Amino acid sequence: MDHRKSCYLALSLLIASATTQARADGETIAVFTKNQTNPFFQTVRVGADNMAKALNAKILHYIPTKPDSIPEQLSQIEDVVVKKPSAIVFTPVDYKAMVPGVEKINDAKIPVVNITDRSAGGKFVSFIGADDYSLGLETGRFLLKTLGGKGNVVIIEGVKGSLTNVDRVRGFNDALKENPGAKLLASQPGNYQRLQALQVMENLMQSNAQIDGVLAANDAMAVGAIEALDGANRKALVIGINGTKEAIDAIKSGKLLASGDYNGFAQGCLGTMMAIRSLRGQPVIAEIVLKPTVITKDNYQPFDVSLEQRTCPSFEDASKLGAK
Amino acid sequence: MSAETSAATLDAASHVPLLELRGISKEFPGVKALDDVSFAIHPGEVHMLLGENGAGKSSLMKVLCGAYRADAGAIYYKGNQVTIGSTADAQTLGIAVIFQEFSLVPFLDIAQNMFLGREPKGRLPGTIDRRKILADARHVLEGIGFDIDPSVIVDTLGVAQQQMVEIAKAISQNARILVMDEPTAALSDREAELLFALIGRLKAEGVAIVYISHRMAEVFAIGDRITVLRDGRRIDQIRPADVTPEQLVRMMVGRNVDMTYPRHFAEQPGELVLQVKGLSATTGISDINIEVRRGEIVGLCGLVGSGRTEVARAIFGADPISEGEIIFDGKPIAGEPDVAARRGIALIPESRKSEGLALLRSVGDNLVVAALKKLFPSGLFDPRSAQRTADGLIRQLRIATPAARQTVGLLSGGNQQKVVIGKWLAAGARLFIFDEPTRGIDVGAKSEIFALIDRLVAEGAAALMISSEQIEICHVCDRAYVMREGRVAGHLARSELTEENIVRLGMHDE
Amino acid sequence: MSDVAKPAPLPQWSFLSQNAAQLFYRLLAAFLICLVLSVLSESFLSLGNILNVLRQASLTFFIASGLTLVVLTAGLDLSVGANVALSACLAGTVIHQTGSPVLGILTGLAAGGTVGLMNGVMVTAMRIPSFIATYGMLWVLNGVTYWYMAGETIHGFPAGFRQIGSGYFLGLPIPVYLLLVFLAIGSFFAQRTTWGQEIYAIGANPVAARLSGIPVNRRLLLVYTVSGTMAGLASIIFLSRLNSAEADIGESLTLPAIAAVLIGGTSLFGGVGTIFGTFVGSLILTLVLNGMNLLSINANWQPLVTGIIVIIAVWLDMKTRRPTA
Amino acid sequence: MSDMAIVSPIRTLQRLPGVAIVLVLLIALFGAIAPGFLSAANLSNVLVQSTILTMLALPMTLIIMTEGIDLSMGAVLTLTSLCVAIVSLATTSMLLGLCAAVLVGTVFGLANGWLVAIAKIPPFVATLATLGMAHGLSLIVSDGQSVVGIPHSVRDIYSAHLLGIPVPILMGVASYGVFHGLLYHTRFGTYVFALGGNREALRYAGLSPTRLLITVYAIGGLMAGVAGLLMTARMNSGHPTAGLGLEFDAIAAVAVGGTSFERGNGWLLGTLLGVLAVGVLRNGLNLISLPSSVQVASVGVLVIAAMFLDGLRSRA
Repeated sequence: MDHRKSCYLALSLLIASATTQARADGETIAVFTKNQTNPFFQTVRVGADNMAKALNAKILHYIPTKPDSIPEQLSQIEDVVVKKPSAIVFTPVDYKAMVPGVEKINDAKIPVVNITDRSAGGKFVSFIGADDYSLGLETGRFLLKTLGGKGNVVIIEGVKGSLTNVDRVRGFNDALKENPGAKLLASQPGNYQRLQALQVMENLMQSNAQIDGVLAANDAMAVGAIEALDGANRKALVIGINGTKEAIDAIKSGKLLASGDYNGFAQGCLGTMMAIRSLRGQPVIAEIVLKPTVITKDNYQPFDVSLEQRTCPSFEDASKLGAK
Repeated sequence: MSAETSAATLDAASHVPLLELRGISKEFPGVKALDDVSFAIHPGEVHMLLGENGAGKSSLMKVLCGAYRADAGAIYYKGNQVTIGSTADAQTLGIAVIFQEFSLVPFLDIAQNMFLGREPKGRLPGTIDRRKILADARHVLEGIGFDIDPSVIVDTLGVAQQQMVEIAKAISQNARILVMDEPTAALSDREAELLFALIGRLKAEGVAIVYISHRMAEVFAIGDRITVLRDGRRIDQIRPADVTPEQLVRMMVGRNVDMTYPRHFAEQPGELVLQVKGLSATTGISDINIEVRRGEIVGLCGLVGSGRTEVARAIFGADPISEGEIIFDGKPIAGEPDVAARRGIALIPESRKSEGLALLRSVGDNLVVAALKKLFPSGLFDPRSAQRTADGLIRQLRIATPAARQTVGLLSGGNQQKVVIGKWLAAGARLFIFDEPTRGIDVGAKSEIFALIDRLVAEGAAALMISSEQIEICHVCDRAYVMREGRVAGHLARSELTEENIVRLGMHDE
Repeated sequence: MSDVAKPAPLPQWSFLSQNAAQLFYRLLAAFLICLVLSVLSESFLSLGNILNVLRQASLTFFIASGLTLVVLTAGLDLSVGANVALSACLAGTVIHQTGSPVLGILTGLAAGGTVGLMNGVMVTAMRIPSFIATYGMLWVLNGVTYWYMAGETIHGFPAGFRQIGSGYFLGLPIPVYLLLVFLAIGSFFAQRTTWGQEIYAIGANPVAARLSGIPVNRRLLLVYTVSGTMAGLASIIFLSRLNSAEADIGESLTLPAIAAVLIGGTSLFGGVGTIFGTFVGSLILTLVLNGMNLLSINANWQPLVTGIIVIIAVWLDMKTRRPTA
Repeated sequence: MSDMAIVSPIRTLQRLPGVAIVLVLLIALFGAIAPGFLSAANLSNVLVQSTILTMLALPMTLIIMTEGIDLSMGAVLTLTSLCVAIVSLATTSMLLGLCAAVLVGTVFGLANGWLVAIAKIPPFVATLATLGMAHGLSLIVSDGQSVVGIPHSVRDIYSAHLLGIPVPILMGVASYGVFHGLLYHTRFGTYVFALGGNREALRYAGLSPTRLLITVYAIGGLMAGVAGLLMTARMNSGHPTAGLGLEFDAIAAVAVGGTSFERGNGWLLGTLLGVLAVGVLRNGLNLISLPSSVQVASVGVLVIAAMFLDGLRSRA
């Protein structure tokens, strides 16, 4: 946020910021994320930065200039392999298409930790991620429980074919199966986009007089759906996934019922931690799948702090967070 | 050679017409472009084709070169009936056409242009034998006395050079029949002389030439036979010796036309309107000093490329000036064309279609475009009022259009030119700069345009007129400046205004 | 060339640069789509849904109407989407910082207009083809927005501000009023002002326009600035409607806006087209998406269907175009 | 300017500045400040990364020379890339996959050509529409999913070396060679200049501009097909959005390389330099680890700067 404030004062700092890279004497960790636009990946990056600071390492961020561009992330991998960072923390823009990239990293013998989306191939020091299926299932269950196990529900899907979307929607559907009293009216894609979700919701409200619950595959779409409901003066319970700041605010004000915590901050922290630990010859945890937490009006307080103020979990915490 | 003997050789040759069109008709929706036209072409003869715009010359040419198919009639080649269904057929028969609008590709070199579609094959399939194409091109260029490297990109050539390339291209096809559409339109007199010499050589080799022209002088200088077309019909076929220019014009127009363009010369020139002092520009003109007074038509002549158009553009603000001063109505003027237009200067550009009109818009739209500020000072546009203004101009200028909403591109050249002049009338211009106002306009329309210019200056406007046709300058102008190589080479008062003087001052090697 | 003066059918209207037949076909197309949808889906014809369609069309229309002016001058503005994103983020920040929606709105409009002006400068003073200049601008804007937002979302605005995008007045959504107002202003500007006429003249033949005393460069600057400002306006509607902004909101807006202009019958060669046509184009595009939602058609078909509609619309244009010389 | 008799080599030199100066400056800059930039491995990276774009930008140059444009190329590349994946998955044959991709690409190219040359729809609109269709088909055939598990013969193309040189570089060089020969040494190339420069001239020469124009667009589709193979090899999978937007990169490279949108004034080598300039810029910025947002903006600045330089020179 302070980044933005400074900008509000002087837009011309653009070039200056280019030269203010944090310097550290320790290892160089290259962190790959999918895009610069989705708030979730910002939480990942801040987590990684925090952990690196604590462990005295240096972070370099690699983000495709076109959001989620496969060829660009592949090019970035090729460029980074030349640069030979000490280790890599890697979120594939596509879990299948990036496999050749991971293999390139493996060939260069650079240790790599996989976070967020589980890559379909390649060798990793560790995997840190959340369980999209359980997130979908748990948030879905929470919504249906609040509805009393019945009512009309719609699903707003993310980008078709993306790993997160497939699992989250599967979770939603399984939660619906457990509650035969609830009826699924429609399942339409909003491509993880706010505006599209809003328009999809507006259109769905036209063909469905009564909608009681909305299961959105991410927070931006959930908030878009809420705006659509507000615009039409209709009420429905809405849940999202990711636990972004925006979602926390909406939960606080009672607009959003709940959000599944995807915990990008912890993913960034732990990914970086595992990378550095492996470089330093310390034991690492091969796989951490963060347990799903449903953030609701009752438990949002710990999440309602700015990213910079959050602290990374310790290694001991990490083993408790969901080691298998 | 006496008139009788030349007629005798003509008659002897005419026993074997190389190509003969008989009873050709061609109809377009609503218009009969060609109506029962017969036309014979003999080897070693220059056959002049005359007619106003719209008389059917271009259609006839297109039938000849295979671009159009006649609806009725037959074509005979050396006495045998043939069909010319495509340009390829025409080429096989040895027919080559030099179009008025160039058929050159700007970013290919001269050799590639000359042999477009007929490139010598290289070793690999589809490739071009570069060495051979250059040698062939050089050979042809030498043959017509054009000294230039065939690997020069055409885009870098001037108009006259492009015309020569166009001719070389036609010659390179070993044409037995060469069709030329106003080939001298873009050439200076000296370049035209070279062309005529070339035509003489081709004639001697037995090439038949069909020559379309608007210039009377050429008809009598090089023509062996004249065919006059009017409204798609053949009016007459005649030898130059048997006819006077006035008679020819009457045949073309169908009525008597005064070719002397009478002027009402003012007794006393009015006050100074335009004063150009020491004007130079990066476009190649330097130290230009010109004055124009109310009630005058001042000629600006010289060879093509001597800087006439550049002077006009600099005065109008279309090109930036590097030195000097332009004083209009007593006050200096500088800036873009919008400044000049607001002050009351009008430019009627040389290239009507590309610079004067928005061809796809209506006559009305084009007529009011320069006058929007004057007609609607509040900035609010009123279509009905614009329509009234347009209708008024159409009546006043006798623009032949069914309505103001007709697309302007569909009008004839003369009427298009009237629209360009009309838009400046609407804008209330007081100095009119005409750049080749009669280019591509037929005889009848020419005198109308000149009458219009005369009326303008009689009513108190001033005019600066560029023309390559010295005869027009001599007839129409009060006095003239002659340009040479970007400078004013001399000034001719009314009494000195003769073609000889213009040529003398304008020649490079005086 | 001009040997044969072909008498051609006269265009219906001369001072409106698009003839009635073309407009008729376009409205007919919109009507047919409505007819088919109302048969297929009973909820289509409900008042709520019609307002819904209009409100959704408004966002596309705001961007596309400014773009129409650019296209009328034979230019193109590929940066409109990125411009919306940056303007929305700046406006959002200002509202957060100052609490004043008015300042925020002014910031959004000014930011959009400034970007448009810069596009205009590149096209006129630097003589870069508009297609390339605005493509470069698209990257620059994205870069600035990404850096400025740093992956954050700006959200939560005062209720008064939110009325602009989601409020109602006399039973109609406020964006629909704005749509009608800007449709009227835009049409008036294009058809009934001398500037509008000059823009048509520039598009039809820029050289002739300049030599007719029209200050071409100044008009082009105006056109690009207006296009940018309309993007700024769209950003305000967006912000107010979604109650939030992030860096990637512009990505999905540019191509639909261009499609709406083209479906609306504006020619990329300049000089032909109307703001009203663009409105109908936005409507057709929105109707199709709305219909696909109502009928629960797989969204994978959406680009395919949009492509087909563009082709049909332009093909119809070719069939009904005024004869050329 | 106009009175100088300029022969082609001098002409080429005169045109070098814009994009070539930018490229030389970029190489000098990154050579000085980016460690490892000038290493063989890195330069090879830049070239390999530029091949797919080169293969699109070369035919795009020809298309733009005909006063046309092909917006569908990125989407068609995506579709052909999926074709390679799907067909080679089904048949385990890389060659059949390539054939399918080339076939599909060429069909789209022909469709573009047909729409432009015969239906006379403006190229921008026609190819915008086929963009939608190709994108839609990509989503439909893949159902939005990546296609994986394709035979190794496909991916080996991307990683293989011949005479110590990566195969993609060889393919890029070969493509340039073929296009250079095609444009400057064949009849067809001559006619491409004429398509943009003076279509009437072709007609008078008894050639069919329609057929030539369709051929030019078909070549664009064909190259998208070949590039589709490389794309699939690179990802070892097919993905329904992988190549979207690449057409704009290709168009920018062509424009930056000095090809004009009017009158058939094209320069093939400039296109190659344009592609490399963008490639070098991205690679160099990755090496010196500037923030990604700066990278985004600098692509725009590069495009604008190169065009501005060109504009300055054409006015001088």
